[in-house]
Amino acid sequence: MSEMWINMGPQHPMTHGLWNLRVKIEGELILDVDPEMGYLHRGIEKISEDRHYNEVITLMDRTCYVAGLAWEHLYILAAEDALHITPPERAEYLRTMCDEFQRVGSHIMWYAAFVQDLGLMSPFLYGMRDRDLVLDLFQSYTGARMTYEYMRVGGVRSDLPLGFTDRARRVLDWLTARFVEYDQLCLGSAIFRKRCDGLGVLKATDCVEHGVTGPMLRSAGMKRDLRRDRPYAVYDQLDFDVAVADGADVTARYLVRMEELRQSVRMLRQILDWLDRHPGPAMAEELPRWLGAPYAPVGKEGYLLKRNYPKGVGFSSVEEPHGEAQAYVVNEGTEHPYRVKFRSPVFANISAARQYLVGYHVADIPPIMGSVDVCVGEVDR
Amino acid sequence: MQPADLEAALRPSVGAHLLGTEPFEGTAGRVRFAREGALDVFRAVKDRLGFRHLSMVGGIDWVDHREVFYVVWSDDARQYALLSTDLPAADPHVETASSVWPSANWHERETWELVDIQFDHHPDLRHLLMPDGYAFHPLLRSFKIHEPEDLEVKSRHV
Amino acid sequence: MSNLTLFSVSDLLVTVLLTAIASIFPEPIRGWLTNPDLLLGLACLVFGALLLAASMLNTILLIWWERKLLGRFMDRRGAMHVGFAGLLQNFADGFKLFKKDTVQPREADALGFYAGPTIYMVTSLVLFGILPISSGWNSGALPLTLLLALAVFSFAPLFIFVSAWSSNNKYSLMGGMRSAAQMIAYEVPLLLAVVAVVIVAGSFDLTTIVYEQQNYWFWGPLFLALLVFVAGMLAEMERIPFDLPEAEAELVEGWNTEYGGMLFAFFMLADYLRALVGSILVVLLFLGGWTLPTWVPAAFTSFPLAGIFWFMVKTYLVFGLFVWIRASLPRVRTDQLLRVGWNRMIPLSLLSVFLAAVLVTAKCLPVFGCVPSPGG
Amino acid sequence: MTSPVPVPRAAAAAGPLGAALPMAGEPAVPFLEIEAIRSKEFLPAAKEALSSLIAEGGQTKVIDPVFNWAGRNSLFPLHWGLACCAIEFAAAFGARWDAERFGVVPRSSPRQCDLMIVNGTVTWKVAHKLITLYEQMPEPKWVIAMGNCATGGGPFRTAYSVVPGVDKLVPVDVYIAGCPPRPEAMLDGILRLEDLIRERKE
Amino acid sequence: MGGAVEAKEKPNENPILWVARPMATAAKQFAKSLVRPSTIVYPFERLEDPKFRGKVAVESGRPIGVGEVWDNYRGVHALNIATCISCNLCAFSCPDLCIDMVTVPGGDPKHPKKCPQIDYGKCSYCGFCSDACPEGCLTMTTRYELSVTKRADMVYSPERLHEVFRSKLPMNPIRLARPENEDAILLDPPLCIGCNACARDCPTQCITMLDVPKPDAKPGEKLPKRIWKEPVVNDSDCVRCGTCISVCPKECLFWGTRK
Repeated sequence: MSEMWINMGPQHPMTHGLWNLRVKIEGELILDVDPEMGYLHRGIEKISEDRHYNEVITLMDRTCYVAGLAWEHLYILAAEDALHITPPERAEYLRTMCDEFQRVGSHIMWYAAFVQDLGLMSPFLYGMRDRDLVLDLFQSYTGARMTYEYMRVGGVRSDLPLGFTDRARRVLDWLTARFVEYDQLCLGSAIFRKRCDGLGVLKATDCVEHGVTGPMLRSAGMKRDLRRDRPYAVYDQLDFDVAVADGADVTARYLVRMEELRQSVRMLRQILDWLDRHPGPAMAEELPRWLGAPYAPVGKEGYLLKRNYPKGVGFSSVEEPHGEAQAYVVNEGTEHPYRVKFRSPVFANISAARQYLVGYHVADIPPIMGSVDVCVGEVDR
Repeated sequence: MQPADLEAALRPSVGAHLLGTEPFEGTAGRVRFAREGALDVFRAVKDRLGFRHLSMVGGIDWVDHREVFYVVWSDDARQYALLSTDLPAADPHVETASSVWPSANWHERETWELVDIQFDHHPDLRHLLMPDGYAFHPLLRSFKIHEPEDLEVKSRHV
Repeated sequence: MSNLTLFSVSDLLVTVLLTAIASIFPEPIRGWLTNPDLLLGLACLVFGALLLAASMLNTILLIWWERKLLGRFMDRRGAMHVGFAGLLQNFADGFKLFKKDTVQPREADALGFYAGPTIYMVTSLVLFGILPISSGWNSGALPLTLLLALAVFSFAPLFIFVSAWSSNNKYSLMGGMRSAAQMIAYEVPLLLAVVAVVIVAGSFDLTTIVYEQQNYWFWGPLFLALLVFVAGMLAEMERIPFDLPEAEAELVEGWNTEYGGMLFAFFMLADYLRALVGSILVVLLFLGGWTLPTWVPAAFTSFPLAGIFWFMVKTYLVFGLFVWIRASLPRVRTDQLLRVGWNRMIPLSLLSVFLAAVLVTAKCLPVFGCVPSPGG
Repeated sequence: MTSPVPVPRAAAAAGPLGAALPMAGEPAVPFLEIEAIRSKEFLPAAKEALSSLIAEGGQTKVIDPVFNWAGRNSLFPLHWGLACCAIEFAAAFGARWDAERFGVVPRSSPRQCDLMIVNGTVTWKVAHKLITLYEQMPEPKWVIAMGNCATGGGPFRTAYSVVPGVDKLVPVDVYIAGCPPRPEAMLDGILRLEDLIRERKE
Repeated sequence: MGGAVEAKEKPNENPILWVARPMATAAKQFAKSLVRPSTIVYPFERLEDPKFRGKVAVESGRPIGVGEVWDNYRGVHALNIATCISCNLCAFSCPDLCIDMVTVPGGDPKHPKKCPQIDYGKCSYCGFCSDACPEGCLTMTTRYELSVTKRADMVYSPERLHEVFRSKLPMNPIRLARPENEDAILLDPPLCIGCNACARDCPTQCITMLDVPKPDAKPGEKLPKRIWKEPVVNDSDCVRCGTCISVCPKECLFWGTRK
C-alpha cells in the first residue's frame, strides 16, 4: 500500500470523545500524525465571564466530565485566591477527599476504556461496575452522579451524611481487592505485555519540552507531583508516596496509574479518619453576602463596584487525574470573573502526539492514545 | 524563589527589556517585560533560571490593550513563575515562545484564535478549536454572547 | 438407529409425499412423478433445506449462548428481555437486518460488494453440510471429508478480501489486508496439527476418525496438536485474541465497516457458522465426536438422537471455551500473530506430528485408552 | 402541553413491560417473575397475532407486526461519545445497568446502526459530520437526543460554537432530559422509543 | 512528606501462567456472577426504591446501601404552590436561566402570584434554586426519568411541579443554613421619597412604612417633594430576595451590614 492519510475520528472507537487524529500511514506504519481538536469547544471560558463566581462551578463539572470535582477544586482555589477568601479546614479536607475519590473514579474509568481498546471487553465491565460504587458515594453527599456542583467559593455545599465514612471504607476495601484482579487481567497476561511493552515511549526530557505532565511524566521516571511539590488544600498533612516508573511506555503508565490508585486509597483512609474526628463548619464564616451558600443571586448589577470590593488575580494549580491543571481567574471587582483561563493537562499531552506515535503501527494507536487518557471536554473546553 | 531573585537573575542579561517584577500569590513572582525582548527573556528564564516547563499561555483583553501571560515551572525550585507582557490593541504582536518551549505551540494557536494575539514566526498558526475560516475572536470583550436564535426544527418526512 | 440418517429421513419424506400426490393422477403422470431420479433430486433438495434450517437454528442458538455466557463472564446478564431469557433476541436482530436498507457506497464495486458476503455465507454453509454430526447425519462417507472441510474453511479470507477491497473504504481495506496476512500465519500449523490426527487415526474421513476415538479420545495423546489446533481455529474464526481484521479499536468495524442490513447479517451469521464449524471440528478431531466413554451408563446414550445431543453438548462447551478466552485475553497485533504462527506454532505442530508418528510406530497408543473399547 | 399532569413514569408508560408494574420491584426480582410479568403482555399479543393469521392472513396483520417487533427490540445505537452524557451512555452498557438486556448493542459503523444517540454537546464544527453519520445510517433509523445539550444546547446554548439542539440538524424522535441523564433515564428513553415505534407501526 | 514509590511489576514467572492467570480471574468472576450478577434489572428493580435501603451490600459488587445514597439526589423539582411566596429567588439564582416566573391563580389581581416554571431541556440540575428557596417550597426529588417525544413536554408548569410534590417522592432534605453575618437591606434616607413600592412588592410583607417627622423648612430652603414615610425592614422575616431593591425608583435601598 502506498502512503495515505486516514482520519481516526471524530466518530471512531479509539477516540473516546470528539476529536480527530489524522494519521499518515504506509501499510500499517505511522509516518505522521496531526491531532485535530475543537469538536467539543463549548466556549466555557467565555460563558464564565457572564456568570457569577458560584455559577461557574456548574460549568466546571462539565469541563472534564470524568474528573468534575478536581476541576471544581481547581477553579475554586483560583477564585478564592482572587476574592481573598479562606475556607475552613474541614472544607479543605472535604475537598481533598473529593479530589482523591475523583482520582480513583477517573483512573478506574481510564482502566476500563484503555483495556477495552486492547480488545478485552470484560475489564470495561468490571471497571464500570467498580466506578459506579465510587459514584454512589458521590451521589450520597453531592446529590448527583457526575455533575456534582458541590464546592462553593468559601467552602462546600453540604457536609457529609450520616454513616458516610463507614460506607466509604467499605467501598475502599472492595476496591483494594479489585485492584489485584485488574493486575491479574492485565499484567498477568502475556498478550497484554506483548502489546504494551515499549510502546509510545516518551522520555522525560521530551515530556518536559512538550509540557507533558501527570502519569505520563511520572512514567518516564520524573518524580513530579504537585500534591507533593506544591501542596494545596491539605496534601501537606497526608502521608503518601509519588508513584513513578521508568519505562516511559504504555506499561509504565499503566503501572503508575495503578500505584496511584493504591496511594489514593491510602490517602482516603487518612482523610476519612480525620473527618470522623474533627466536626466543624464546612463553609467560611466571613463571606460576602452574595457568595453565601444559599444565595447565588445579586440584587443588582454593580453591587460589588459600589462597595469597592478589592480586585485580585487568582492562580491555582492542582494535580488532576490526567496531570497538572491550572486556572487563572481575574477579579475586577464585579460579580462576574473578568477572565477565566484554564490549562488542561490533556491539551498538552495530545499536542505532543507526534512525539510518541510516529514509528509505531496502526494497531498501536488505541493503546498509546488510551494510555494518554484523553478527556476531550477539558482539552476543548 | 522570590521576585527579587527573579529580578536579580534577569537584570544583568535582559535588563533592557525588563519592566519589573512583582509578587504573585502562589508563585515565585510575576515578571513584566517589554515585548521587543520577548525571545531574550524566554531564553534567560529557561536557561538561567531553570524554568524548563511552560505550562500555560493565555491572553487577556483589557479593551485598551491586551496582555499575554506565560506560566512556567521550575523543577529545581518547585515553583511557578508568571511572565507577562502588554501589547497595544491596535497591533497585538509578540514573538513566539515555541522556539524556546515547544509546548507553547498549541497554547499560542489557541491564544491567537480566541484573543487575537499574533505570534510572530509561529511554525503553525492555524485554527485549533474553531473551524477553519472562523472570522471572529470570541474571547475579546467586544464579542458578546446571547441566547440562541430560533432555528428551524427538522422533522421526519413521513 | 444407525440406519436412520438425515438423508434417509428426507428421502422417506419425499417418497411418501410424492406417492400420495401421484396416486391422484392417472397413470403416465403417476409414473413420471414416482420416477426414482426425480425422487432422488427432490430428496437432495429437502435434505439441503433441513441442513440449512439446522445450521441456521444452531448458529442463532450459538449467538445466544455466547451473549449469555459473555454476560456472566462480565458480571452482567446479557440479552434477557426479548423472548424467554432473550432467546428470541437474535431472531429479532435477524428480522430487523433483513428489513433494513442495504446501502451500497457510490464508489464501491457492485459485483464484489454483493458477491463477497454471499460467497462467504455459502462456503460456510457448505462446511456445515460436509461435517458428520452424528452417525446418521451425513448422507454418505466421503473418503476425504477432513481435507474438503479444511479447504473450504480456508476460502473465507479470500472473499473477505474481495468484499473489503470492493467496499472502497480505507478501514475495510486494511481489515481485508490483515485477513489475508493472517491466513499465512495460521494455516500451516493448523494443517500440521491435523496431520498428527490423521496419522493416529489413519484416515481422512471424519466419521472414521470419530470411530477411531471409541477407545480413547485424541486430546490425551495429541494434546500438543489440540493446543495448536485451537489456537489456529481461533485465528481461522477471527475471534479474540486473533480478531485483527475486525479489530474494533482501530479499524472501526474492520472489513465489514461499509456493510449494513442483510449483507451484514450474512457476515454475522457466517462468522458464527464458522465458529460453530470450528467447535465441531475440535469435537470431531479431539473429543470423540458423538461417542461417550464406555463407563457412562447406557441410559445416557440410548435415548433417541443421543448422538446428536451429546455432540451438541460438547460443541457448545468447546465454544464456551472460546468465549472464555474472549472474555479474558486482549487482541494481539498482526506482526505478533505472524511471529507466533511461524516461531511457536509451526515448531509445536511439527513436534506434535513427530510425537504422533512415534506413538503410532511404537504402538503405545492403547496406554491412553484406559477403558476397553465399547465395540469390544 | 400535551399532558398537563405528570403521571409517575412507571405507571404511565413502563414501555412494553406492562402497565401494572409497581413503582419499584423487590430488591432482586426473581428471573421467573420478570418473565411472568413480561408474558402477561406478550402472550395476548402472540395469541392475537396467531388468530389474525388464521382469520385473515396477509401482510398488514402478521408480517408487519413481526418486523415491527423485531425492529423495536433490536436497536443498535451508534457507538460514539460526544461529551459528558457519553460517560453515562457507557455506564448504561456497564455491568450495573447492562443495556444489552434489551438487545441494544452499540456498533461502531453507522451502516449497521438503527439509532443515533446524540450524547452530548453538538458544536457547529461537528455538525456536518453528525449529519453525514445520520445520512450514512440505513433506513429505518431513529435519533435520541440524550441530555440537555443535545436537546437544546443546555448550559452552553449561549456559546458561540454550540448548536442549540440537535433537532436543528436531524429529526429527533425522543428527547431525554437530564444533565447528564442517569443510565436508567437513558434506558427509559430507549423504552420510550420502543413504544413510539410500536405506535407508529413502522 | 512521603517519598516516591517505584511502581514495578512482579518478576516474570512461568510463561504458561501468563495466559492462565487472566483466564482464572475471568473464571472466578464467572463463578461469582453465575449466582448473582451485579446487574440491576432496571424497569423491575429501581435503585431509588426505599426497599433497597441497606439490603444490598457492597461486598457482592452490587450498589451500596442504595436508599441512603438517594436521600439527597437532585432530580425533578417539586413545588408546593401553597407556600410559594413568589420571591423570584429561584429564577434569580438559576445559572442556566431555565426558570420563568409565571402567573398562577390564587393571587390578588394587583399582585398576581407568580410561581416558577422550569424548562427541563435547559435545567442542569445544579440545585441552586432549591438552595436559594427561602421557604423550602421548591425542592428536588428523586425522579429522573424525563423522556419525551415532544420538546414542549419538557417544560413543567407550576401545576405540573405541584403534581410532583403531591406524588410524595423522596425529597432532597438538604437545607442550607443562612450565614450568620447576613447582609441586610439598608436605606439611604436622603434619597427615599416614601413611595411605598418596596413595601407593596415585598413577598414576605416584612417592610413597613413608618412616618418620619417632616422637618421644618428653613427659610429659603425648599423641602423635597415626597411622602414623609420610610421603609423599615424586619430582618428576621426578610428572605433577602432583593425585590425591594429592584423596584425602588430612586435606588435608595442597598445591601449592607446592619450595625
